[in-house]
Amino acid sequence: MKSGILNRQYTALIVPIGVNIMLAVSLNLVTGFLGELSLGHACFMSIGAYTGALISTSMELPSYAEFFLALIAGGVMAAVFGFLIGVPVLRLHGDYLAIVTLAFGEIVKSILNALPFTNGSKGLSKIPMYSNYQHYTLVFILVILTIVIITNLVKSRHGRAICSLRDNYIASESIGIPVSRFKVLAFVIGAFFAGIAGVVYAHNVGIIKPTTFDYNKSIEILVIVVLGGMGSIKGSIIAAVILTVLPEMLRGADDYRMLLYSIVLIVMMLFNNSEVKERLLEMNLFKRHQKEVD
Amino acid sequence: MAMLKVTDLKVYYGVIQAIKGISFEVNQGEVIALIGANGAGKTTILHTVTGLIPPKTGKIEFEGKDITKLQGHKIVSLGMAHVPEGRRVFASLTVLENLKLGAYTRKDKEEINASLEMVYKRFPRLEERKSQLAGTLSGGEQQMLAMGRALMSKPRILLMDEPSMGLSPIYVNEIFDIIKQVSAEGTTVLLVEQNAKKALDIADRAYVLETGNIALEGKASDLMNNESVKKAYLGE
Amino acid sequence: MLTNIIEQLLNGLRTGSIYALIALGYTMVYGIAKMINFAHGDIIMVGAYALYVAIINMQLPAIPAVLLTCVTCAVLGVGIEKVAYKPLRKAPPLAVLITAIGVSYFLQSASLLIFGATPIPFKSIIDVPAIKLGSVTVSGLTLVTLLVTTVCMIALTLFINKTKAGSAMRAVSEDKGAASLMGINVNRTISMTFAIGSFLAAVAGILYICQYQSLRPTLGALPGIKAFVAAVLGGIGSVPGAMIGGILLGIIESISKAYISTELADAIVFGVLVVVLLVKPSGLMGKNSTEKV
Amino acid sequence: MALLEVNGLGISFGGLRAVDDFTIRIEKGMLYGLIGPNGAGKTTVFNMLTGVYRPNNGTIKLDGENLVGKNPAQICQTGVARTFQNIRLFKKMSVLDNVKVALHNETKYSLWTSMFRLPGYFKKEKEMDQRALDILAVFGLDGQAQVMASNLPYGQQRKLEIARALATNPKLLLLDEPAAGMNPNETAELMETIKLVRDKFDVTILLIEHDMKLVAGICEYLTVLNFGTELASGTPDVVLHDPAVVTAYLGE
Amino acid sequence: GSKEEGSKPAEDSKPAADDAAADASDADANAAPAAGENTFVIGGLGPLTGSAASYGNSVKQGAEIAIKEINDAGGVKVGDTTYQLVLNFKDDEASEETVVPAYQSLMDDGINALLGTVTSGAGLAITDLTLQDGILQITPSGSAIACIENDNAFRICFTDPLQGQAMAEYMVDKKGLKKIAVIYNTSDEYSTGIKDKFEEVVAEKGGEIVASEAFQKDDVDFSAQLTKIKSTDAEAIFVPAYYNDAAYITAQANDMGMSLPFFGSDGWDGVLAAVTDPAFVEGAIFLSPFLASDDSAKDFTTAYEAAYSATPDQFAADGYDTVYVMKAAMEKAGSIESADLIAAMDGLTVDGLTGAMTFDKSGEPNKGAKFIEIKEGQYAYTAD
Ligand SMILES: Nc1ncnc2c1ncn2[C@@H]1O[C@H](COP(=O)(O)OP(=O)(O)OP(=O)(O)O)[C@@H](O)[C@H]1O
Ligand SMILES: Nc1ncnc2c1ncn2[C@@H]1O[C@H](COP(=O)(O)OP(=O)(O)OP(=O)(O)O)[C@@H](O)[C@H]1O
Ligand SMILES: [Mg+2]
Ligand SMILES: [Mg+2]
Repeated sequence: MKSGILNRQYTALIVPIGVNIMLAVSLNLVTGFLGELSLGHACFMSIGAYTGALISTSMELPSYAEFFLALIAGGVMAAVFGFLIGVPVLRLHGDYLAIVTLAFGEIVKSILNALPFTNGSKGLSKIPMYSNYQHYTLVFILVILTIVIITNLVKSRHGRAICSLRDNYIASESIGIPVSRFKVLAFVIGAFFAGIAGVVYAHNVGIIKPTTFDYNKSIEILVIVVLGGMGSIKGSIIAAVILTVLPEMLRGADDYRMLLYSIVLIVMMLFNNSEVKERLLEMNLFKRHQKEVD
Repeated sequence: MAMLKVTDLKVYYGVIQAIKGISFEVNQGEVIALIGANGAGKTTILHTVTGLIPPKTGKIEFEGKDITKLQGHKIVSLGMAHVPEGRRVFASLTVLENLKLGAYTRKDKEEINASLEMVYKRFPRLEERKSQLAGTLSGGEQQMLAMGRALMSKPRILLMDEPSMGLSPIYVNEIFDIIKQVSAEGTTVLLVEQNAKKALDIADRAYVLETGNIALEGKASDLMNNESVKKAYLGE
Repeated sequence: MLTNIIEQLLNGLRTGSIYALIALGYTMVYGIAKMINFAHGDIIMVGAYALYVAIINMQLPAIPAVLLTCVTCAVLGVGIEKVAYKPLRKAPPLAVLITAIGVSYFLQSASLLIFGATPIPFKSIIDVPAIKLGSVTVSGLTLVTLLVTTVCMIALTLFINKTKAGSAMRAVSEDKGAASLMGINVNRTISMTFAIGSFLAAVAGILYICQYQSLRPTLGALPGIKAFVAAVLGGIGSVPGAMIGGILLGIIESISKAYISTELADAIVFGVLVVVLLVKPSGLMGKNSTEKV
Repeated sequence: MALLEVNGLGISFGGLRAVDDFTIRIEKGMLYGLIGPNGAGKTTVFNMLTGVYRPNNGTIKLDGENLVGKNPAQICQTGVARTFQNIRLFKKMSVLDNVKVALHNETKYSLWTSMFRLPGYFKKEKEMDQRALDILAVFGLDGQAQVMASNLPYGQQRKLEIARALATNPKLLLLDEPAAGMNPNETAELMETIKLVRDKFDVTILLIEHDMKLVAGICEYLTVLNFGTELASGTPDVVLHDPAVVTAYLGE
Repeated sequence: GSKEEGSKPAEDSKPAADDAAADASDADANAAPAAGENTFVIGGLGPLTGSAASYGNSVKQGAEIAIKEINDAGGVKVGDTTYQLVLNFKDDEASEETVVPAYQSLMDDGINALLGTVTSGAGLAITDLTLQDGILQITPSGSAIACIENDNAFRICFTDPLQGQAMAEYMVDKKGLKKIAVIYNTSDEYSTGIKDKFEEVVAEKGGEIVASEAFQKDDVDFSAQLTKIKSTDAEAIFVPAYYNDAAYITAQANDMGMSLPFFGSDGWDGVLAAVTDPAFVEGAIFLSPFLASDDSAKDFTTAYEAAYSATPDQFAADGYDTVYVMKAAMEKAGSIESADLIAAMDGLTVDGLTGAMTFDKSGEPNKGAKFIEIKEGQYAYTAD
């Protein structure tokens, strides 16, 4: 509790920031690198969260073993769902695919609401707090792992194949890239890390409900990815931090909080794509920018 | 007075300078050829003239009017047509709809129909395919459509970016005949061509572009006999 | 039993015709400006409040109030486009999507500040008697909504396909640069798209609150998403598709609530959507992509 | 046995018979030209050969292996690579990466190696870099390796597309109007490059082209397509003087 | 100024209070009120934005009325000190995620007791935190059982199952209804909580649930569910939901010409203001401990209407009562230390707007259920 520089309000944000980074980086793989708009990322998160929570609430293992198991199971289960969603992915793209991801998210939400062991709309509560701010080292490690693995992947032969699909899938096919396999792969890996993020989320908040993971949550993650820049992992990280902290910074504004938040969001998007920013980049940051593009 | 006058034009893509201070003129009734290697900046010049890219500095005048800062659609409605590089037909519209859009700035229904007949006569393939979606035309058919679409506006000046690209030899000849005809009917022509020989054949004057600068200019017949032009662009 | 089925179909038709109306405006902006306008649902909400202000606060008679509402929304739509979307013309489409989400939040929180969170009841301004067909009654409002939706659909189809302005819109949607080479004023065309789209949203907003008779700042969110789904189901950019998609969505929803499970109705509706798209990847009325290799 | 054997190939779009009863045999190592008027169906033939379109009838055999029914990626792995009439590069990727993607099936390492940078990663990546640079060098593009593909001028983009196709190590290379948009000098240079490619990479080449200088200059055998059917075929000096070809295609 | 022993915030429970006061002073002038001399800060948590915003706002406004009343009357006298009450209310968006930093920022600001949360879900996410901080927590309207499981937590409203039980008993025993249809919100734990118990008790009593129809958050069209019920032989419809849902349901039932009697849960309070025609809800009966038009609530209603130009609903009354319960606890404890306040809650009796309630260790407010019937467009307590 004696957290030094940070007060309690901001200490409470450490884990949510980590969760959002994991979510944004994993969604970036699908949206930024594969180039497919996904409106169902929260669905994978919910699969992970529920799987993890069911494990840690029903088992009697030492806490670290239990949490480790929850993480793996949550990630794997989400990846399995990523694979299932991958099937329509083979036939669809663009906005049609986006709507299917949204549909899957809503279907999973409805089913979680109806299954007997997920406790309906009351959700699961009393989930042990294995990943709250007192265990931020653990969360930190998971976040770093996510970032490193996805960054590595993107800069490999598999990652290049994924990026090529974004740029021109007809050309990708023509040079022998098994298009379907890589589309599914991106979804599966993205889902896996979203699942892990879900497990961390569940064990930080202690209660999960189906409504937490509706399309608004997916859109929140998407906002982070796009604001940070599609295909920029560094951008996702920075945007995750900004967008998690911002609402809390606006607390003082009371009634005007959401209004200000929306204005800041619009202004940031406009600035991000404006000539002013281009000028700034041209002036001194040009070299670095160029690297990012490559 | 020159019909189209470009003075000290400089154009940038981000930090890359594509056009490095170019001046040229096109007079009423002339056919002007613009030739140069890949990436010399020919397309960029045409795009700047019709307002698709804003210039950094310089002045563009059309019939005495400063059009440098004018929006693209206003420039076009002054009587300029542009056959863009890469054809850029409206893929999900039919051939006929594409042609009608070419006449967007015109109001006279009768005359539009007359123009349509004229285009069909020049490119019978377009009439055969008038209800096919433009995106499914073959490359050469699309090129004809782009050309026909530009003619539909009855321009006073016609800017063409590699109109012969992707056309079969028979149609290449056809296209140059059409350019000659159009010119004979009083339309001024600014022609960008890789096929420098054919272009110089029909042009009155020409400019040779090298990496954003004008390297040579003069009467087409003179340039045709210029040794360096022969070597660099005519493949002799 | 048969009466029951017919009644449930009519229920579906009622919600469906509202989805359809919203989807028309959605598909309009979506097909032409090539952006998912997440704020469309919130323009419906603004329309609903505008009507409320016109009728209750300004005491206007119904027709001027409706006109005022439509004009307000059209102006708002154009304004939003100018301020929030136009600067992003060259940005990737997803950037505009996010700005649209920002605009949606903005409109919701602004109306929360102005009108408060408590739902405001509002009495329908449309009073058309119900029609009795044998043992079933069709409410007057459903008929009006269907009629309005059909008229809008036909008008919009004719406008887009048969008029010069319509083909200019389609040209702009494909290639703004080439469109400007035709002498088309790209900015004005896009403004017009938003004006029409928002006008349709206003109409939808009016019928929506006449139907459901209650106002709150978040009222546009769910219909907005449903309309998006309907537009995709029908085929992006296809006007008749939007109408069919909307009505179908309403009917599937009501049938699955009635005969399968109210609890899983959403899952079923979305399941049907997924299946339809798997069978017909470009929606019911969507054109297959015209990209030629 | 010929490398490519196509028999009775045909396809329709709606009511339009775009290609009808198309038959061709290409021997290994040949430089073969496919010419014909606009809209004759040349690109469509390429699309059928590479699995983009599925023919309504006919057979395609590469080295005796059937290609009909395979998807484009499988066909590429069987040994057919192509370029496109309207250039299709990975625009947001660097020139080097454009070629490295195409090495996907040539130099392999596992997904785990990718994610965790296991030792094999650096070695294989280095190999790929080297191979890609070698190919780029043939086209004089090695100096531009780090440039984003969309920033290349048109002519170089065409070359990059050929380089990318070659990186898949094809037996048969299909080029759709490689000289379009090039001036005579550039075309002459391209002709040299194509010949060089054929010899150096040991591929068979089938190309579509409207530039008769190129066609006459490098093609060893020609087939002329008109309205989807074969009009003539033979060596260039015969075909290009065939009166039917002259009226339908060459003019004058 | 000197601080008296008893008035010092509990050292262990609010270690950050002093730092927070310092923090607050270098923030801008309008920053949240801090714990300080002779003020007792009540932290509030509830949704002020989003689709549940109306509940949070009602609670906040009700609490503000109470605080103004108390302060105007001189404040709360604890021992020798008189405290002015201050409300520091933060938006939790009814989200389990947002509520945590919101709560922590309250603790940064420094609070003496917590009024909240308004919704159950968010409340569950902070129960352990408030327990660790050892602070008195009273939720005005968090009705899930688990909200007050910890020793430091109490509530003003009924629990969900209790309501379900009370309504089942009322409908079956008092009204003699045997065949009942239910419409509930499947995505809301309040609604499902009541419905589960209700159906259980009805069955025990020999009644029959002839239809149990779900709807989702933000749904506005209930015609499919109603049509389904129409084709059963239901004698009444029970709708455990909030008043805005009830308004849609009753209006649409009316449209369809249905005349079955409606019964509701306490969320129905406010339904009259939400329908366009009171006839839609005529005869409906719901459980509510609060009635704005009742004589007992007259002063409150007048003050509330003057301040917010709206009729107070049950949430507002809950908020109001929460403040008075806190006041009573302070006075009884004779101290404002959290531990003392919590201890004082046991056995505390307060006669509030929502009825006379007595607290015990469990945290539940033992109070009688009252039923309201809508008659001639007015709410009225039922005779029984
Ligand atoms: N959108 C762009 N972004 C960055 N650089 C560009 C862009 N378009 C063109 N360039 C660069 O500007 C220069 C001039 O290009 P331009 O297209 O005008 O040449 P061109 O003479 O028309 O060549 P070509 O014969 O290939 O059509 C080239 O170096 C090109 O790489
Ligand atoms: N997907 C399609 N739908 C409809 N028609 C098509 C389609 N693809 C091609 N066509 C038509 O088939 C014919 C052959 O087209 P193709 O592209 O093969 O011609 P091409 O010989 O390559 O011509 P060019 O030299 O002009 O590129 C054309 O008339 C074209 O309009
Ligand atoms: Mg060019
Ligand atoms: Mg072709």
